[in-house]
Amino acid sequence: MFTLTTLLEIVLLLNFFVLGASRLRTAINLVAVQGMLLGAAPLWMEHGARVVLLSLGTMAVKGVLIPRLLLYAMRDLTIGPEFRPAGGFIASLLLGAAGTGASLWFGGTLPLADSEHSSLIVPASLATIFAGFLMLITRVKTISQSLGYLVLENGVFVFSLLLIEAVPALVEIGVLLDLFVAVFVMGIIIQHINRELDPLEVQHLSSLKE
Amino acid sequence: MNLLIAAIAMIAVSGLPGALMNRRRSSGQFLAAMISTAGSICGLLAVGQWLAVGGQSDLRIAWSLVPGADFHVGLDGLSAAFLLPIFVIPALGSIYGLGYWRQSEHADNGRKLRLFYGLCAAGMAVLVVARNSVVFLFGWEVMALSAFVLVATEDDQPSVAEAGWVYLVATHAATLTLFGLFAALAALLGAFDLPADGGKLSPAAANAAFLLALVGFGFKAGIMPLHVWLPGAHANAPSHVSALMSGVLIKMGVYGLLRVFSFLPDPPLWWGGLLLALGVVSGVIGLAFAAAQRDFKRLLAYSSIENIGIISIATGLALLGRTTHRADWVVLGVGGAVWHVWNHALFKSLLFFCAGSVLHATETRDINQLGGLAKRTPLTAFCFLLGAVAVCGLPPLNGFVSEFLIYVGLFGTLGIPDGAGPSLPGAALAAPGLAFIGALAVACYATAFAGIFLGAPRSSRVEHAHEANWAMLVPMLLLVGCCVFVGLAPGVIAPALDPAIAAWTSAAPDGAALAAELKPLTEQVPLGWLSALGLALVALAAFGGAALAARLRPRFTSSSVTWGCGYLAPSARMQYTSTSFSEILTGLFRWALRPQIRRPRIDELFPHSASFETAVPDSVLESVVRPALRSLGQRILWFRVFQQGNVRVYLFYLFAALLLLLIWPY
Amino acid sequence: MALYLVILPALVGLAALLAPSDRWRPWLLPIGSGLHLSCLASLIRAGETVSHFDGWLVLDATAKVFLLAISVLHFLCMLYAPGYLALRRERPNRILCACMLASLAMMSLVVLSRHLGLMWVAVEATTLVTAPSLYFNHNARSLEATWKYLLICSVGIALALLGSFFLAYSALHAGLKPTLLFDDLMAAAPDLSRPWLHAAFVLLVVGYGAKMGLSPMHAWKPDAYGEAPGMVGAIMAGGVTSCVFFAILRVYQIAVRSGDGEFASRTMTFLGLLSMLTAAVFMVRQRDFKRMLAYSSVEHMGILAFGVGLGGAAIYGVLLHVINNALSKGVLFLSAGNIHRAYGSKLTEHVTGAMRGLPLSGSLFLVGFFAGCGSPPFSPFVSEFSIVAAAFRERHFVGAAIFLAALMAVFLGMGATVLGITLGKPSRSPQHDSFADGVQTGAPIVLLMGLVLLLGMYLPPFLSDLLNQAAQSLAANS
Amino acid sequence: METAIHVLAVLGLPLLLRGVINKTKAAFAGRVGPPLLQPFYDVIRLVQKDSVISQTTGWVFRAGPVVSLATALLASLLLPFGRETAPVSFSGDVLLFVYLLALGRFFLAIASLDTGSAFEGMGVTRELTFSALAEPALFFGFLVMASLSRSLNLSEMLGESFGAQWQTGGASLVLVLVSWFIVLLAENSRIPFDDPNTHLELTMIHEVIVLDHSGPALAMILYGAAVKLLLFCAMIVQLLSPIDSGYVLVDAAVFVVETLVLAAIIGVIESTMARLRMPDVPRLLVTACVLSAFGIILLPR
Repeated sequence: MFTLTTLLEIVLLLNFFVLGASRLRTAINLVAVQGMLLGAAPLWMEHGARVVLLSLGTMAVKGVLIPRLLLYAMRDLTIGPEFRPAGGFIASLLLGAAGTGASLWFGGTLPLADSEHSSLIVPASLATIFAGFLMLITRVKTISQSLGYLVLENGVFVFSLLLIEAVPALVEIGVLLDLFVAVFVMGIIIQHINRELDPLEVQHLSSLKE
Repeated sequence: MNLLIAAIAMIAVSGLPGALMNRRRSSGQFLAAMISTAGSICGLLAVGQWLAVGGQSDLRIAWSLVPGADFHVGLDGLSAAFLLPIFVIPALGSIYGLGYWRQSEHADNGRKLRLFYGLCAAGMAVLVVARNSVVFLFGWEVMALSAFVLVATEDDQPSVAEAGWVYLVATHAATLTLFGLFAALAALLGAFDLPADGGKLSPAAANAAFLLALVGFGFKAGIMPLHVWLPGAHANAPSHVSALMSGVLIKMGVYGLLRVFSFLPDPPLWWGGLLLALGVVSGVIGLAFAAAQRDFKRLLAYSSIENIGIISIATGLALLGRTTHRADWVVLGVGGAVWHVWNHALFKSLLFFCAGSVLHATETRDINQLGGLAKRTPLTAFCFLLGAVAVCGLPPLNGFVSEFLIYVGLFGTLGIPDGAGPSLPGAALAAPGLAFIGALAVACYATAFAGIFLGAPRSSRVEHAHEANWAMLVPMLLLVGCCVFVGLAPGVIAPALDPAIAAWTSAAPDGAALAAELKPLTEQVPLGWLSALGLALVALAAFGGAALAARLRPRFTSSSVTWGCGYLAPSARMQYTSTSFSEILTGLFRWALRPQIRRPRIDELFPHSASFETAVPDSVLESVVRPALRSLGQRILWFRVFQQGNVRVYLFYLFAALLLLLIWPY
Repeated sequence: MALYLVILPALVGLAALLAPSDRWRPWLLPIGSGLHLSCLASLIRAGETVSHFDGWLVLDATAKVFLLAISVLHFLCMLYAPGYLALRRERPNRILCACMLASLAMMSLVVLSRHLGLMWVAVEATTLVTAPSLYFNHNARSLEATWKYLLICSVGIALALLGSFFLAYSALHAGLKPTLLFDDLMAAAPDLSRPWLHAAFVLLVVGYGAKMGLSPMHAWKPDAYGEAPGMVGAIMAGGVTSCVFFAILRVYQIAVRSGDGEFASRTMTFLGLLSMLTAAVFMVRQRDFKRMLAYSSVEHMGILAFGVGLGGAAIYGVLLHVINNALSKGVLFLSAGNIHRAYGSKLTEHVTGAMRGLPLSGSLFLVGFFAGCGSPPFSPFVSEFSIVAAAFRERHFVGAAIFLAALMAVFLGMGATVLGITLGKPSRSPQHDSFADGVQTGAPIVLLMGLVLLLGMYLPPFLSDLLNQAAQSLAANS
Repeated sequence: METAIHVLAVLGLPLLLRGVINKTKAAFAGRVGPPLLQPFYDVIRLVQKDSVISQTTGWVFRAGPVVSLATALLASLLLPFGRETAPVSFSGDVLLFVYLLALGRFFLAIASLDTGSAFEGMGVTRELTFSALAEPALFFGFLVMASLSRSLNLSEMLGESFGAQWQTGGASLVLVLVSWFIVLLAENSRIPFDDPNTHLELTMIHEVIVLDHSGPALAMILYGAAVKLLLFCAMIVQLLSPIDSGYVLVDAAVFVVETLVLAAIIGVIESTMARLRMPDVPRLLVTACVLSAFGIILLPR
């Protein structure tokens, strides 16, 4: 049976795929899938029109709008879509694995409120956040960094499943809206960077320094 | 009190009307001088009235700024004593400025200078009457920052900007130390009062407060080795600003020292001992530096350090008096310190005015380019000579009187008069130090005076020199008059010191007993004899002078060139310069002065023309502070590897901070 | 009524977005901001605590203090804006104007909201609306700066979201109804689950700390402030940071109330002192004076954090310092902007003699520097001195000593740069001679400076009442 | 009576001391030497002479001799001669005594520098530096005296009740004596510090200072310098003399004899020693300081 735990396991696996994806487009699509899955997750937690709406909204934003936006932003990328993280894919994957392990262990040690839901929520959230951080820290390209940010946000979203009832819809909508606008603004900036900066500079983006 | 506050307000705004006027018009400067003088007269009247009538004089207004600190000002003996120079020197300086810093000649900075000249003086007055530390800090910083603007008046010259910067760093270090001091005192005592009730301080806290005060106020006063800012600032500021700074501003450090020491409980012996030692070091090394300077304003500045050393000796004596419960040492120590503050204000301002006059006439500060000015600027030369005699502490002028007090106190530590109480012979060792200071001062000032005013002109700058105008001469002559008057009639002045001594003593937590034993200053030192002998000296010299003049009438004299020991073509360039005058002294103090000497190597039979150069920069600044800061700065630059522009690294910091804080408590 | 504080600027911002003319659009800025200020003024005059939506939006004394600082600074910056934008005709200003007003709305929302979730939404919104205004200059450097700002702050704020959730979960874990309402959390604080709360505090402090610019999360600051126009820098350094600090203050209160106070206080003092030292280190031989101002902002955030960590008597000083920091940063950034405009460079090697070349802005920059360094009679003195005094009172001697040493080091680093710029012979490149001090670009700075000076010598009764109320409520709550 | 004797001593003794020194030196050199009263003749002759004055000089040049003489004379009133109180005596007069001499030195220095001659500059520099170094030695000695006599009054420090102090502080007094004797030689420009008879201006100290003075001005300087010599001699004599007869005239006579003997001793030293190299002078003066500083350490407590 497809439980929340299964879903979260898939989300965890997707983290590794994203970390290992060498093509930017693939990575974006993988994050989109992750977003879709997470969008569906609240349906396991609670029932009612509010949750359905929230779920739909999340799916739309995380699974459709944002990936489309990013794909649009990389549309006129001049250099090839392949990218190499700092330290290489293997190291990044190994670190991701280590981080996931640590998260699983750490999440296990945290005192949890007795919940009828999956016990994987907290570890999955931490692991996804770690994967997001890993992408942010190791990926060179602006787009993959914003992907890292998305993964990070996904991790936070996983945790929010525990609090579905506590967080009012208004706030959820606000969070989603903010996320969307954030990525939208990032997309615009990325586009400008690609258009105005010379590709070599884009690699570093570190002319402002001491 | 109202009159006093009105006076301070008038001085504060004295430059304002002029600042709003057209920069080409000169009426602003007259207005400034008039308001400032009127304010000062009001202030003097107020202080004089208080000294004559006495009484409680306090003003306390609720002030919600810093919780627990009202706006509280008031007068006591110590405040009154320090107000006097504040009401004399700035007013004279603003009059002097009419001639020295004409608006028509300094259109771009004259207005600014006058605005901050008044503010600086008012800041000093406020800090002196402040009765809590917050008001004190206000006055203090207004003074310090205004003085920065004044020092940096001609900031388009690199040396001026540099001097301003060094000053600023030193003054801010002082201010922050005082922040620490007053904040700690307020925290420990529960109130911002000044003088505070120090009885509650533990010995450790009192020691800490003593050291903080010594550093904080020592920076401003210029006690070695905290004097680093002083020579540059005094030399590069316009001369009436130098007069204000040297004459009054650095004394605010002295005021702070006296004020804070007054209420610290149970001074241990080492406080007084440390002050004596610092005083002797400042005096001797300060004068060694002074003697080695070519720049006469730097020379005067180093001599200010020397005088601060003398004042510090007196302060140490007063503290020793409190430690050992010897009321007579307290009287002589505080009395000597405050009186020397007055005297230094008079003669050092006079000397800086004279220096300004020379600078105005010749446009150089280099003694080696001067000489023979006495013929062209006789009045300035006369004023400088009297100022020099006074600053050397020679009778019959005022400098001698205050040093006399300090000497009597220092000799007193041997147990004189007999049976008056415990003795402390170690402290008396400062007396030979003071004597050495005096003798060095004679050497330094005799050669400086001669280098500037006597002999033959060493450069063409002197040829075109002109005597100062009356706006400059009047303040100078007034100050000469004050120096002579104080020197010849010290008994008239001395009673004004008694309230200061009483205020200092009774502020101590255990001061009541000691205060009861205080005797008036006039009973402790034979000031009558000093004036009698001073007058006798004047009379004797006048008589001798008249006799000699009679024998030197043109009928009996013939004139010739100076005897050149047979050399027939002497030129003015062959005269001894200030560098040569100081050569022996510089050599003796080489270990402290670290002179920079560039001498040519001469190894041929017929050497080509060569040049020889020496300079004595401030060794503490140039050999210690600057290199230390530079190397620290260089080392700190290493930290820039943390900010190399890579956003991924920055994100890693975020992650690291997170992890660190999460695991910190475990 | 308090809602207008959010709605009015937002509406005027919308109008600015729709307004067709680059020429008169900037005049909407002072209007929107002025409406905000007058609205706030009437609310303060009314004196009561205003509450909306079941306590979601509350205007209490603390909020009034923060809003006052933000609003006054914003209004004076907006007064400056038309003059500045008139000089920048080459750039379309539609986005900038809309964003400036939107940021005011969002800042007000942060301060008003008592729901940590809503607060988070508003904080992120301030990031998003300020990002385009950073990018006003549309060049490679400003692009890079905006990117860094956006990324670091977004990540930080994402962490803060996690922290907020942790906070809610801590209530759930303790068997209470999960909530993000501040008042509920405060009421339940002693019962909240400690480990979760602890983690929540760290996440929130690091996350919001990134936005506020506490070291070591401050790295975006020099880049962003260095490339932003002066008035944007002023609003960010004085306004946005203040409102984020407000958010941290809320979280800190909960942590203290819950009994985790010692750790929270140590964290704050540590981060505060670290920020001050970091600022000092990076100010040494700083060639770029706008970056230097950014580090100065890091320093002042450090002062605030340190003061909060001390607690007790320092809170008054902290609240006052929020106002003082806002005003003095306004002076510094606006005058630095003028100097930058006049000389066409923000590097010390190209800019000297600003006091002569640009008398008003140069002098204000210098005086602003003195004010920022805590010299009396300028207002930051009062707050900084109160904080030092409180440090001694709390027997935090080492902290106080480091605090003073850091102030000295900052003075050394900053002073060398500031004096290098302001003193000396003017070095103006001829092509930029078109800029001169004028009423529009000068008067707002003079007003700001006047306020700094005034507050340094006299605290109006209404303000001191407000500060005391706020300090009391914070102290009572913690 | 005492005052009259004092004044007479000030008027008569100084030049006589010079005469004695010169006579002693002549005796050592196997010459007859000038008459004992030759210094008197010199001064009288000079007073009668016309002056030659350098064109570069001004009023300072003329003021120097006057002030230096006036200060020396005034200072002489403060010092006790013999066992009597000095004509002017008050607590702290010791300070005035030293500072009056310093004032004289100051004015003589600037008067000399007024000529603008490099030689005179050289001499003044040396004189002022060496005096500065001698000053602490003098003061350390005064500290010892003040401590022994519990007084700041020269007449009590060096006067009346002096014999007893040799018993309490003899060790200190010996050191002070040596130190002051060195100071005497230095302050009065005697060998080994300065050679009054040298003919090379480059090596002179005092003589080069007065190089351009002539006529009555030079007479004043000569006389003033002689008074100064008397003062320093008197200090040492007062320190040393054990005799206190109680009769004014006897004491005065003893004092005169003692000073003349001291002058003769100076003459002997001048005849038997060579002058020091200039760089060695400060070393000797610092030694004098250290000696008298040790005097303080050895004081009975």
